[in-house]
Amino acid sequence: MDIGVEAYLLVSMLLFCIGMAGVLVRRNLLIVYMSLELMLNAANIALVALSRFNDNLNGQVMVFFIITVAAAEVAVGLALIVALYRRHKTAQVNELNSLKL
Amino acid sequence: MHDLLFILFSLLIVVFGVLVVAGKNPVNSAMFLVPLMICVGGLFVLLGAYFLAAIQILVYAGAVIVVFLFIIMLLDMDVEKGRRINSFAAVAGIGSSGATLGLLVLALSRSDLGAAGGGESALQGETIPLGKLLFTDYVLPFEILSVLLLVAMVGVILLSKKKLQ
Amino acid sequence: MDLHSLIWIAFLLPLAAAVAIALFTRGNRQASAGLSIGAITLSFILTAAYSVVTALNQGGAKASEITWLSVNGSAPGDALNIGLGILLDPLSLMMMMVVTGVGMLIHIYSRGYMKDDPGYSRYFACLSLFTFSMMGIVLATNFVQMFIFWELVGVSSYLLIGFWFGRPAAADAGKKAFITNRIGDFGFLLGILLVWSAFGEVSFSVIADDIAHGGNKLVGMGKFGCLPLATLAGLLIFCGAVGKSAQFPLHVWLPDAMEGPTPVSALIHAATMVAAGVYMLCRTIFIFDDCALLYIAAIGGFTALLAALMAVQQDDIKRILAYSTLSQLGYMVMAVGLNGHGEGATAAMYHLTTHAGFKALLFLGAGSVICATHHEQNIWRMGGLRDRMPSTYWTFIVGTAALMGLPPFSGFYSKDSILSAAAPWINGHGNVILFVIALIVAFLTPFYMTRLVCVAFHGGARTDHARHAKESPGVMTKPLWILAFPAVFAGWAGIDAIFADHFGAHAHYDHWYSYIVGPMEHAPFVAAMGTGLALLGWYMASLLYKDAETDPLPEKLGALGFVTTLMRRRFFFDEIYQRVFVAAHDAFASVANWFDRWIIAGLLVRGSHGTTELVGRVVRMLQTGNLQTYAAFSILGAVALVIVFLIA
Amino acid sequence: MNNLTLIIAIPFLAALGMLFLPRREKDLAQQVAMLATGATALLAIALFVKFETGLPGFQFESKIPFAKALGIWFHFGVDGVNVGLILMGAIVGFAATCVSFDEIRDRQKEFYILLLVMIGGILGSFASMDIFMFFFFHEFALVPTFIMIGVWGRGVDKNYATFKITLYLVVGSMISLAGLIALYLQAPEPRTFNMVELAQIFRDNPIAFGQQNLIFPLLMFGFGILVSLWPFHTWAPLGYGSAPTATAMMHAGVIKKFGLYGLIRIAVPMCPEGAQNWLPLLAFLCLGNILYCGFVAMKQKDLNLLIGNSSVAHMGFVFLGIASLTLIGVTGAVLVMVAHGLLAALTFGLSGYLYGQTRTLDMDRMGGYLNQLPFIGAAMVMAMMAGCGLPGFANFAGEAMVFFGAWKAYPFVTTLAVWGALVIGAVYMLRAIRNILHGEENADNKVSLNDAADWRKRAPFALLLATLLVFGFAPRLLTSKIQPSAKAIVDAANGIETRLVEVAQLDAPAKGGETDLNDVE
Amino acid sequence: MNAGLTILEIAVVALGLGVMLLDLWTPTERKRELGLYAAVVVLGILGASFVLDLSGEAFGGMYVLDGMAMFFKRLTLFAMVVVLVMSVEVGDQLKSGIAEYYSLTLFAGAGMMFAASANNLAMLFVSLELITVTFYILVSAQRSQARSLEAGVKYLIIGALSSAVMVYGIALVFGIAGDLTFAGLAAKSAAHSGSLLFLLGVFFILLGLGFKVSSVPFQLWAPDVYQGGITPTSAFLAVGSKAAGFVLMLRLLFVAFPSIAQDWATLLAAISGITILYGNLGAIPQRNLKRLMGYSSIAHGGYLMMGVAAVSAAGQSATMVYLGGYTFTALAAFAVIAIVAKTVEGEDISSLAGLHRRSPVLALAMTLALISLTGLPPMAGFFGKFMLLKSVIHAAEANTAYYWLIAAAVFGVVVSVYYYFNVIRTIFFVEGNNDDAPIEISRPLSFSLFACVAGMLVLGLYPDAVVSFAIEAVGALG
Repeated sequence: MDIGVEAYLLVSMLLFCIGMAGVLVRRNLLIVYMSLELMLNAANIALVALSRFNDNLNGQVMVFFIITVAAAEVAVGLALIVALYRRHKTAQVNELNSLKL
Repeated sequence: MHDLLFILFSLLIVVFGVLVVAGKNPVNSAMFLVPLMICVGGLFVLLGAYFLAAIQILVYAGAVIVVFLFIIMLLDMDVEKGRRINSFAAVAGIGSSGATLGLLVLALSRSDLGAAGGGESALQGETIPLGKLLFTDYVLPFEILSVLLLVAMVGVILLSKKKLQ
Repeated sequence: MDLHSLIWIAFLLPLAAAVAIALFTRGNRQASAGLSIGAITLSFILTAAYSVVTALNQGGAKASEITWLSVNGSAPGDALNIGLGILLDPLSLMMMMVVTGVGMLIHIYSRGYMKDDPGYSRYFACLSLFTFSMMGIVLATNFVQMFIFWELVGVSSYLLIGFWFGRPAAADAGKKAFITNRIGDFGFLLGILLVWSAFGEVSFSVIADDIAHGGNKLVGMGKFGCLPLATLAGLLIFCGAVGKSAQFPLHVWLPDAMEGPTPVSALIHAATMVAAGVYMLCRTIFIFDDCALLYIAAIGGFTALLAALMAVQQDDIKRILAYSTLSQLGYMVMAVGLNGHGEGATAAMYHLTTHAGFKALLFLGAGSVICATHHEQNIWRMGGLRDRMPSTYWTFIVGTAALMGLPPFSGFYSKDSILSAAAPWINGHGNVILFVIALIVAFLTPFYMTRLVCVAFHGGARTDHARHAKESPGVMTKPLWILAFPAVFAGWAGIDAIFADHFGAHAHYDHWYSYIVGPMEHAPFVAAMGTGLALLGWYMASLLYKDAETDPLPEKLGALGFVTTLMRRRFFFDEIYQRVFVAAHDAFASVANWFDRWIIAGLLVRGSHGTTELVGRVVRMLQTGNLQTYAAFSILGAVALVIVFLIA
Repeated sequence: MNNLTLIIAIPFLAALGMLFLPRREKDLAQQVAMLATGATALLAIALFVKFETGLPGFQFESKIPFAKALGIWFHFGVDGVNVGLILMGAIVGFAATCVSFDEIRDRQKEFYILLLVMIGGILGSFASMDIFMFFFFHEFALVPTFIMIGVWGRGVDKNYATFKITLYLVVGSMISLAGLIALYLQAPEPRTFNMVELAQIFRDNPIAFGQQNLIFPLLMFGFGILVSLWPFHTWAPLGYGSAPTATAMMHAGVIKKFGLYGLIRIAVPMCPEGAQNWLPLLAFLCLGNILYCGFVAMKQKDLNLLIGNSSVAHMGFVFLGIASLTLIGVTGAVLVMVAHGLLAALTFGLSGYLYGQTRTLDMDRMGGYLNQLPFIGAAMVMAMMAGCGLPGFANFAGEAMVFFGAWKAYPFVTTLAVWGALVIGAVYMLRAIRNILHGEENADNKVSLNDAADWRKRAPFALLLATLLVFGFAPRLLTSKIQPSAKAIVDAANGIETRLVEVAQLDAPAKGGETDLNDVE
Repeated sequence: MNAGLTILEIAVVALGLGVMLLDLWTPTERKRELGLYAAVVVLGILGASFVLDLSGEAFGGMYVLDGMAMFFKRLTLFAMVVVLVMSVEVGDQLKSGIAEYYSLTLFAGAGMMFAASANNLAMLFVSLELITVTFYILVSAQRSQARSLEAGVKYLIIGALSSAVMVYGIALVFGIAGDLTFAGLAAKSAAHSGSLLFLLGVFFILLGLGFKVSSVPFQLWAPDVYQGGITPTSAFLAVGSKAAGFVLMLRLLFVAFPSIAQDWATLLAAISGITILYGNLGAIPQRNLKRLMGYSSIAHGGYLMMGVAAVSAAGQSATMVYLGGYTFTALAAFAVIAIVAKTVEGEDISSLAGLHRRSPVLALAMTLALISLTGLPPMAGFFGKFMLLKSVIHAAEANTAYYWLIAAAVFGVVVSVYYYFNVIRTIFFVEGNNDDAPIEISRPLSFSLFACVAGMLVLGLYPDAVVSFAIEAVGALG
């Protein structure tokens, strides 16, 4: 069995879509946020695999940036969720619907 | 060996991914996230990206998930109230992500990436060239990231400090 | 300064007077009257002077024009040149004399008749405007100019008929007159368009020359339905005359128009406006082919008969005169239709001229009566005025005699020439049926006039107003006396010779006395018939109406009494028109209004507006407020875009 | 700054200056506006007089760049077609300013600013030799219209009317804008919006028929909506009925002529083949205006709705004149445009005056006003008579020319149009006179009215009437100016027809009969 | 390396840091003034951008400073000035730290300026993330208000989702083409334009940018976030974030993937058309001013997409010019909303009732802004729409799909008249039932308003210079 770049991509795609399903389906904001991390990680896997496939390091640099950005996003996002929870006493997506129509 | 490890990591990633998404409460999800991140790191190792593997594990497993757990504990929320999902969201969400997956796989199947990967690559132990690249060609985005991190810091303070002016 | 400048001045003077009154002398009654009367008097004098001088010089037709509109495109036929000008020939000069002469007397008469009216200045301004418009028709050099003044006559008659606009009847009558005229003008304008499209010209002289030298270009242009365009053009132009001269079927406005002040009735319905139709036919006689002329004659004859019948049973003194006018106009139109080699037109113009005089006389006389009886117009509420108003009575009798066609009054001569034109054995274009109709009318006319005179002037006074009637002042009676002269003598002046000359007809004047006895000489049978029937009518009416208190005719006719109802109710034309034409327009209007309000403005406009707004509200439903829904919609949308645009 | 640029600039400058006028000085705003529009009107008269008759080209040209890269310039000039429109617009603008004195007693400053913008805009539009600017300036009127009707308008439907008129105008403008842009894109690079150059380009290299056939209807319907072409007309009576007098005067009188001007100036000469293909439809639709709207007018109880519908009906004559594609018809159409502009302003001004006196325009509640209102009543009679095409007023000359022009191409349409002009028009106009001025006073609604007494109140009406009469008695003052310019337009529009005929003759030489058409070239 | 080219961004970032430092020594009651000083400095930087002769590439082609970049940087700088002044005005609503708000605004602005010069996918990603992450905070900055937080979370999740999608797209593009630089991609994209995976990658990146410009299908967040966020933030989102999205879109499509852009004309036209319809139709029933502006911003995103969809130099320059006009217009509208909302305590359209009496200046500014948003002369919006329409009509000669876009655009304008004029109606026709007290406007804000109105008018009445500049800038794009 020859593991090619397609296999890596397939895994990353699966992870991407699992994460997407989490974002779309789960009601808990924290889990939604974790699912978003899954999606970013899926991209990371793809980038590293393709970086190797393409024989250059630019993809890995990109992954480095993504990890950093993800960290920053997590920090801000979680702070926001905390602030929300403090006011709303909830972190449920479906209860955030005062702005609509 | 490489193949075996790949299959192992991949299976684990998918399984843990599903578990994260399907986790009963945030704590469970966060806990499943840890091995997932490690497995992703494992894949990085398999691909020869040792530096990134280290960062992956350090940042995600070490920092991000810890913060998640922190927050979960802080907020003291464990079980989702009511139904975890509603049926419409489930259908729409799973449907759309399934459709996306379908598209991606279709695209993948149509592409001819060849079988280049897996073999010996010139990129072995690439930490030093990666560092060079980061501080030469990519120094500008790197610096911008520093601003971004600063923004994140400021933002977190702004959003969570107790005292309001 | 050329001599014809005199006519320009005569032409423009009334306009100047109207403008001056409107702008400057509204407050000054005497000045207004003075301006108006002065203008028309001067016009009359200038016209007369010019006529005398040119007659001395034996001048032929003269024209003087300014360009009113001129467009010349590069495509063939894309050219329109319209002048405004004066065309001077015996026809127009005679007509000018009639218009200004009779008009002048009516102006003067109005000073007395209208003296207490608050709208005195306005009255004279309108009168001057009317005179100006009428002169424009008479002097027109081309179809469009004629149409322009045609319209102006229409509007100034509207203003005059509706002069007492506060009275609903008067206001309605003005409106009716104008709109009915407009219907005729509709045909007139179409006729002009048709003629223009054939000849590329609108000038009378150019078209007449064209026809004289190259034949009628309309003949080659095909047919509309079964009517050849040449005939159609003639009939359309005739429509204008039908409207103005109140021929059947557009005759309905004229009796109503009696709501105007009586001098106006005299002016409009005797000398000018209604005569304009006949004048126009004579002016444009070259355009009518035989077929069109036949139609014209038929319409004229029918109108003459119809109106005479209606006149028999009217009670309003002015309406009787109005129907009589209608009837006489029908006569004239019939004569034009029987033109032949100019005999018909000659007869028509001749009758027009004499009729203008004596009909004005009759109207003014009626006005005098009305004035004296405190605006009483019903003849059955008068009576015995003979003794109290001698001047009016005697002049009225003269006018009546002329209208009856009794020799040697002027009416006899002109009517005789019409009868001769209708008699097929004299005029090759004559027509037996029309001749018979003409004879019947010749009998009916004296009948209803005698009825009028008997009831209104003879017998005893039936009301207090009639009992206390006084003779009118001199300013009113003098014009009556003046008008009585032509009523008597106009037949002896050989006026028809002038027209005959113009139309190229043969005039039967061999001796100096043939002016007086001409009719008996060249067509004694016709003359005798006419005279005999006139006498018969007079006799029967005077038998019937002597000392009558109510109209005995319905009883006398017995089983045929319903005929009198028909006559009295004017054969229900107003009602029919009301039901058919007015109602049709009204129905169209209602449908259009409904459609406008409910279909276009409602269904389509409000509908599309509502639909858009509804779609807006539906679109907004996507905005559920749930961020996962947003995310799902976004992803689904993206997938859809990919499937549609990237894969398909 | 030449005479023409001053005409356009003065209203805008006055509006700008008025922004800084103190709010307390209520009447000052009107005086400034009167001064500005008066100066504009005088300059327009001077322009009209100084205009050299008989020359086909543009005079008084001036240009300032707007966006050179796209070939857009502030480019003004007058030729025979628009010189009359500018005169008419300036006079109506002055009259509209005058009549507003009594009516607008609140927020004068804003009102006159908007009015001046409206006037300046439409004059700029007429004077523009640049297609973009032509459109650009026209749109200046849109927002003022909206605000003026909304704030100073009247009637229960005011709100609906404001939106309806605005939306219709935007629909029309957008469609015509699309058409104009499409037209502009047909020219080769470097492109220009200069209408003279474009006309030249399209004469030398006609647009492909397929494109013309697409562009022309865009322009025809776009402009048509702006001119209330049937069946897109319902905004007009409603909007005018609700508008303050000055707005109705400007809009019905002047601004509406934009679309017609555009058809004559741009659509017909630049898309001749498209025009040949589509104008028969326009000729048919114009009956909708003339007959249908005439019928609708007959049914109206409200004077403003009657006038509004009649104004829509009159547009039909212009459409017919344009559709005829003859010099007579087009010249007549321009004449009708000028005449109707003056007339519409006059009638709306008078009805505004009447409304100011009676506070109602319901004709069932009026009657016998002529006694109390000799001047206004007389003016109204004259206006109504002009409205039903009485000779002596400029309308007659124009309409008659339209009939002459259209007769050969569309005899049946013309027949019905003549009926509409002579009979239907007379029916509703006389009905208005009968109900308002004639007859007895309405017993339920006795009012005491004040006639226009001083010169200030009479001047606008007298001015409009005088202009109508001058052009009615001497239409040549206008037609001799219009003719050379219109000739170029008509020839451009018919050029293709000539060519087609020639081709047909080449194809079938046996048919030698109709050689007359060869003279055209 | 030529790092000096980034002087403008460096200055802005330094200013942000400086504000944060100054905050430490500034007494609480005077902290609001910091924003004014910052605005003045930004104005100075804006001025400097005209004085300094900056152009060229830096960081190995990572950063490019051409006419288009400069154009957008100036727009951003101007927007920052107005936003800062606005936030000074509404400062009392920002209880959690006004100085931080200022500096975050500056950082976000810096991100936009970097984005304007991005010439590499990494750079694109990083600068976009700088903007997005900063906006997470800016949107929820008014954290005493529940709706601000709600808006923040919505922006966060949808933004993160779109980032993830975009990142995945970058991964795919990189994987197929093996390059992150736009120049490199340009060379290779034609060869890969048949690869579905590559196309999906490009499409995913486009989706990420679509989120920024609130175009279909990532448009649904906009109304909620505009409504929930504090007014200066909404303004900055509407103007700056959209501008950054469009400059990146232009560069990406026309520098990196020119051949794909050609193929995608119909797709882009569809996105544009649907966005226009969605924004305009959705705006009809709105009563909340800021929500209305949210929908309107979607609609304008659609209009701006028209220029992109035209796939021509004319279209690109039209987008630029339109964006310039939109910047002035939206800023003016939001500034008026900010002031009015402050005095009347409400963001409903009815809060504008009687504005013409309370403040004729605001009424005039708002009316002009609404006219410009509608796209009527003589305002900037008209000229922009004209150029857009022109480019699309030109394109329609080759591709009939554009006719639908034209129809949608025309329909959109008509619909927009309906709801924008409803606001004008409220300003002028409806008498407010609240007091008629005149509204005070601070000098800096009136200056900003004046600048915005002047900008709208200049672009509408004398756009010669801007048009030439835009055409030249687009010409350099290749």
